[in-house]
Amino acid sequence: MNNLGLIISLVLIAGGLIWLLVRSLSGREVERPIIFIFMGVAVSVPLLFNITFSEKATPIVKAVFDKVEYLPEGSRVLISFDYGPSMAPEVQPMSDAFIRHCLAKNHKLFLMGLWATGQSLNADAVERVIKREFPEKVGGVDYVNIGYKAGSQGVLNVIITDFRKLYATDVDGRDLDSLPIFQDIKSLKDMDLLLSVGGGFPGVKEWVQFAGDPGNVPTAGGSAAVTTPLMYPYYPRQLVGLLGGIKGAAEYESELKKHYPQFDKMPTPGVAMMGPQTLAHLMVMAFIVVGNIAFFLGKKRDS
Amino acid sequence: MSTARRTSLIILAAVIILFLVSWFAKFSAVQNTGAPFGISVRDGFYITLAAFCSLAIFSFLYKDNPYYKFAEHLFVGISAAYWMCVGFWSTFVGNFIPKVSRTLSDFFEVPFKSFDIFYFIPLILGILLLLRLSNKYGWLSRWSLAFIVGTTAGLNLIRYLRSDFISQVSNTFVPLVVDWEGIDAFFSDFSLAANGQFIMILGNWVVFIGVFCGLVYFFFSKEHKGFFGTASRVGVWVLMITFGASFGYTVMGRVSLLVGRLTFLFGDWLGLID
Amino acid sequence: MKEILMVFLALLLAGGISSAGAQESAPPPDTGTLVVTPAPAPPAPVTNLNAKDKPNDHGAGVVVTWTPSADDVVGSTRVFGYAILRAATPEGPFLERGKVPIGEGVFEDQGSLDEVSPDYMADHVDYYYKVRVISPDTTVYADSEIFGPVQCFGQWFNTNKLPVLIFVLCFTTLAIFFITHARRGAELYIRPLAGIEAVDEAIGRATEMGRPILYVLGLGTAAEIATIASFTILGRVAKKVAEYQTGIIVPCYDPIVMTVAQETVKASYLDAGRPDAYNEDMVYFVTQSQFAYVAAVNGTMLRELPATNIYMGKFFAESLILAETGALAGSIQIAGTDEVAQIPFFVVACDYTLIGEELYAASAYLGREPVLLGSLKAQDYAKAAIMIMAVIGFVAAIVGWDWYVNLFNVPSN
Amino acid sequence: MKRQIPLALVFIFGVILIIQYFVPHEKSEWIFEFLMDWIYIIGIFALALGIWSLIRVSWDKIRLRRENWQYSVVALLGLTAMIFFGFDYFRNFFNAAGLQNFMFRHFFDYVMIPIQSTMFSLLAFFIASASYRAFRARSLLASLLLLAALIVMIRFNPYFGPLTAYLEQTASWLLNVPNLAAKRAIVIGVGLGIVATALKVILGIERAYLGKD
Repeated sequence: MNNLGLIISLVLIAGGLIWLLVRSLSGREVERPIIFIFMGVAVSVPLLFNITFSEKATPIVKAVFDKVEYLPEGSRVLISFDYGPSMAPEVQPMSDAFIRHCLAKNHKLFLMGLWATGQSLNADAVERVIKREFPEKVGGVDYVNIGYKAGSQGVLNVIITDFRKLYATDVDGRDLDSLPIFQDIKSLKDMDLLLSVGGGFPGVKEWVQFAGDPGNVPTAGGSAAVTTPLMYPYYPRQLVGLLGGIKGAAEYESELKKHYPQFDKMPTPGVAMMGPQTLAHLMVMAFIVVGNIAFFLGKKRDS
Repeated sequence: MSTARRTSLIILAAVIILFLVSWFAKFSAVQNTGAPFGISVRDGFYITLAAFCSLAIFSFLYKDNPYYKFAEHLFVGISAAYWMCVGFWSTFVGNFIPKVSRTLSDFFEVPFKSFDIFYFIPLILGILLLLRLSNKYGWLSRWSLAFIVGTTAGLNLIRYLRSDFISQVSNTFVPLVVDWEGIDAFFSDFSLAANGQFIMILGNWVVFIGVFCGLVYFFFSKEHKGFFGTASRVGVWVLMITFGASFGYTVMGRVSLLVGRLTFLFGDWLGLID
Repeated sequence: MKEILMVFLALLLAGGISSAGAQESAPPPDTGTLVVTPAPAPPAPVTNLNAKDKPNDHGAGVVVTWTPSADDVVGSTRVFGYAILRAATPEGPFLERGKVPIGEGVFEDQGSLDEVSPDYMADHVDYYYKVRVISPDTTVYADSEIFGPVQCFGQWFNTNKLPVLIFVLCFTTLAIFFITHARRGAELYIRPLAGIEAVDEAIGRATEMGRPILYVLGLGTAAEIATIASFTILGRVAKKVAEYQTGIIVPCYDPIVMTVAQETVKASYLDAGRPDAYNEDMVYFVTQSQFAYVAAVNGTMLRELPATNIYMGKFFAESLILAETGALAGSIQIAGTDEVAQIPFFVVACDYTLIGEELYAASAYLGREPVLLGSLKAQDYAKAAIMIMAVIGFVAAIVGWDWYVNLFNVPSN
Repeated sequence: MKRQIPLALVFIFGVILIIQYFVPHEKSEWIFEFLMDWIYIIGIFALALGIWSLIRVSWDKIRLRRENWQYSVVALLGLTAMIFFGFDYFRNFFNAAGLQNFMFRHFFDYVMIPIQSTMFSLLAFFIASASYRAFRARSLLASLLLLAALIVMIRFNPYFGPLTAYLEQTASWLLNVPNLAAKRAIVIGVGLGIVATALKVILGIERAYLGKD
């Protein structure tokens, strides 16, 4: 499907280019409806036929992937859901991808959240992703959801020394001490990787400042496109890597598919959202290039 | 009957048939979900209506045509009335009535607050505005205009002075040298990464020079010659680079809008994607 | 500020949840081995508690400050935050007014002036405060000594806004000086603006082609300054149009803008000595809905095929739709807006664009009245002053003259 | 009289609003809220005036059988229907009142919203045609415009391999640094222009908006 998408898009673009060039060279301006048709096709074809592009992971995204990938099996990874429903379309693909990757690597997964408005989102992820796609994984053994606690960075400040000071049970009301996954866990320092998926405050930045740095635990994450530039300064010293916006999510999803054939059928909302974007951008760029070639050739002819 | 007229009639017939087909198809689709008959008929109609309105607007891309004109005029009429109603209910009934009359408050079923004589002033000013329609007393409407213009001019004067002027000036106060750790450190971090020292310092300089030259470009009482000419030219370059970058950046958002619309057409209406 | 508020809210929520949950989450009966730990020692209380009226406000505000608990250090889990309590008498009862996270030593007790509000806080009445250090365990806390009495009241001048006042006065003086200067007949040079020079030419072109001019005032209200500047330009354009006996179409988005535009155009026709040629339908209202307005103007462009489209005022996302449709209709397009985000689209799609401040300059430039030009001169001087201040600002940022930087930090309301 | 009183009103209310900004006292807030409320209430009357203009222009078109007059009938029908349902307070025809009226909401959801978002989405097409038409390297300035746009857009191209990272960084630098500088210069200029114009309005120097008599 991916190759097909590639071929179709290339044919489209090449066809578009040639058509536009021929018209321009014969001295005629391209009529607007033709440009509109190309644009319409560029956006609707990926939508209709689910054409996607394999996103090449940028180093900052690849760094996160590699970190999760090369942790020894059974490592402890904590994912914090620091976003609300309004940001979910943009960052939820990231948390979903993180969960899939960690469980596929047989890491132990700890889920929590710092946003009051996002309380149900990690429970939803458990239902939607873990229980459906990884039925063999056992709650309390392979993964645990300890849910939301109020207090923002105050929460981090406490659990960096002791989880049990704030969390007595997981979201299902089971005593932490009764859960095998929490057997040797005292604090955040016992984690091997902290992943924060967030869209504002508190988010990735707070995880770096109040958990990753003081606890000396590798920290990475993903954030909404608006806030991503504010996180760059922490990379690479304090942040292992970062997924920025839907493009970051798409890159991670592509990388995941590349390494794990079992995810061939997994939904990739990030990649799907990038399909029309990529093609439309290529289209616009092609127009600009063709327009300029025609312009310079025309100038040559005139002179 | 001229050919053009016949063609347009054929198109009209086709559109109507397609509409009916879509209505029926949508109606069956909705009914399959177990909805009662009346609801299915209604929802099928509404989804089809929404889809045809969207298509009518898209048809403008080809050229101006009767369907676009229809949608355009319908939209104008409906939206003008919409804002009229919203204004009436939320401002007039919601904000004005509770402060002037208990009887009217009861009538409109809004909680009466307390009688406030000052709220008769906007009422009078509003009526003065309506006097525009009279040739003789039209000039009185300027009083209301003067009130609105004066109030907002005062408001804007302060608001822009503070937020667009003073705050922006203060934001420009960034050190041109950031955490200077010696020349070696400076060059060792020679990367375009946002946190590199070189790039931080370069960035601050570019901002400073950009703002400076940009402001020079906006000098009106000075001829753009010599130093002023050079600076204002640099200013225009920075402006153009920015405009280009902003333009390029916006493509993403606009494409998302189109994706949203096409998702409605392909998914909600035609059911081609989920 | 917003972040602090969010933390505050989160803490309020936490307060609600934890206090509610305190009773419920007593040891679950079915878990057998419950280790009963002795209650931990309470954390050290806060010191140096102080409270005073919040300055520069409308009243009903008290600022409480303290030195954080000795146990409030990085890595310690004994302190979870601080709760601020208030009472009307030193004896109590003390009610919680809010919580702040660890490391903080300030709390603004913001009440309401509304007498019916549960949060009502009377001015000129004594209040007493204490701060409670809370630990993760809700039953373990430490109270400070009581501070009071303290009263709150509203002020008549906000000293934080003094710099703004100074700027207002300076600028007003400068503007009045140059205006009177110009009135006395001093010659003021104003650099040419391509967009404005093009206006006359465009009107001539419209006359030759026998097609009307479309003037769009944008989406601003009549009070928006960009719209006011646009009225001045409209007045000038309409006068030319009247002289050349071309047509003008002014579709309006805002009803008040329509009213004013009618006045303006009418006055211009009067000025040009052709009041009979003025027709009320030249300036009309479309609808106050952004895209319905655009749809209608788009239609007008393709049906009337104006020779020139002039867009002056406030524009939003519709800028490119208008400008591209206008280009399709083959019209010359002149645009001007102060809406920064839309300037790129006008620059790309229009023949001439007035960028930002040029729109305001244009209204003065077209009028050619000395008083209007005088203020342009004042604007230029103000810009020069900014440049100098910015240069000093750089020095200040390096040398660390915080007072200078603070001069420009003005509260947001 | 016809001009002096309005000019005096502009001056008085302008100055009141300026002074109001510096006074934090409760009384000053009270004045502010009042004035803002008034503006909205007057706005309703203005809207009535606008609707009147719309009806008159449409009616003239229909009466004189001008070109496209049929569509003015559509506009008037839409207007009448929407006003009818929007003011159907007495629940004579449908259960809910005013803005909650069933038909009112459905007109909004199934006619206004689709047309509105479709109009908005036309931008995707226009942004393409504008790039084709306008982004030509005619001059140095045009080339800068073009180049910056291309660099920012190229991030979405997945086929640039190792170059992608650098393009991405350049793009985000362009958006963060020169963009900031230019926007700031424009905003400072605009701020000054607004302050100067507002001042001229308050002082009664700029008065084109009042018309002439």
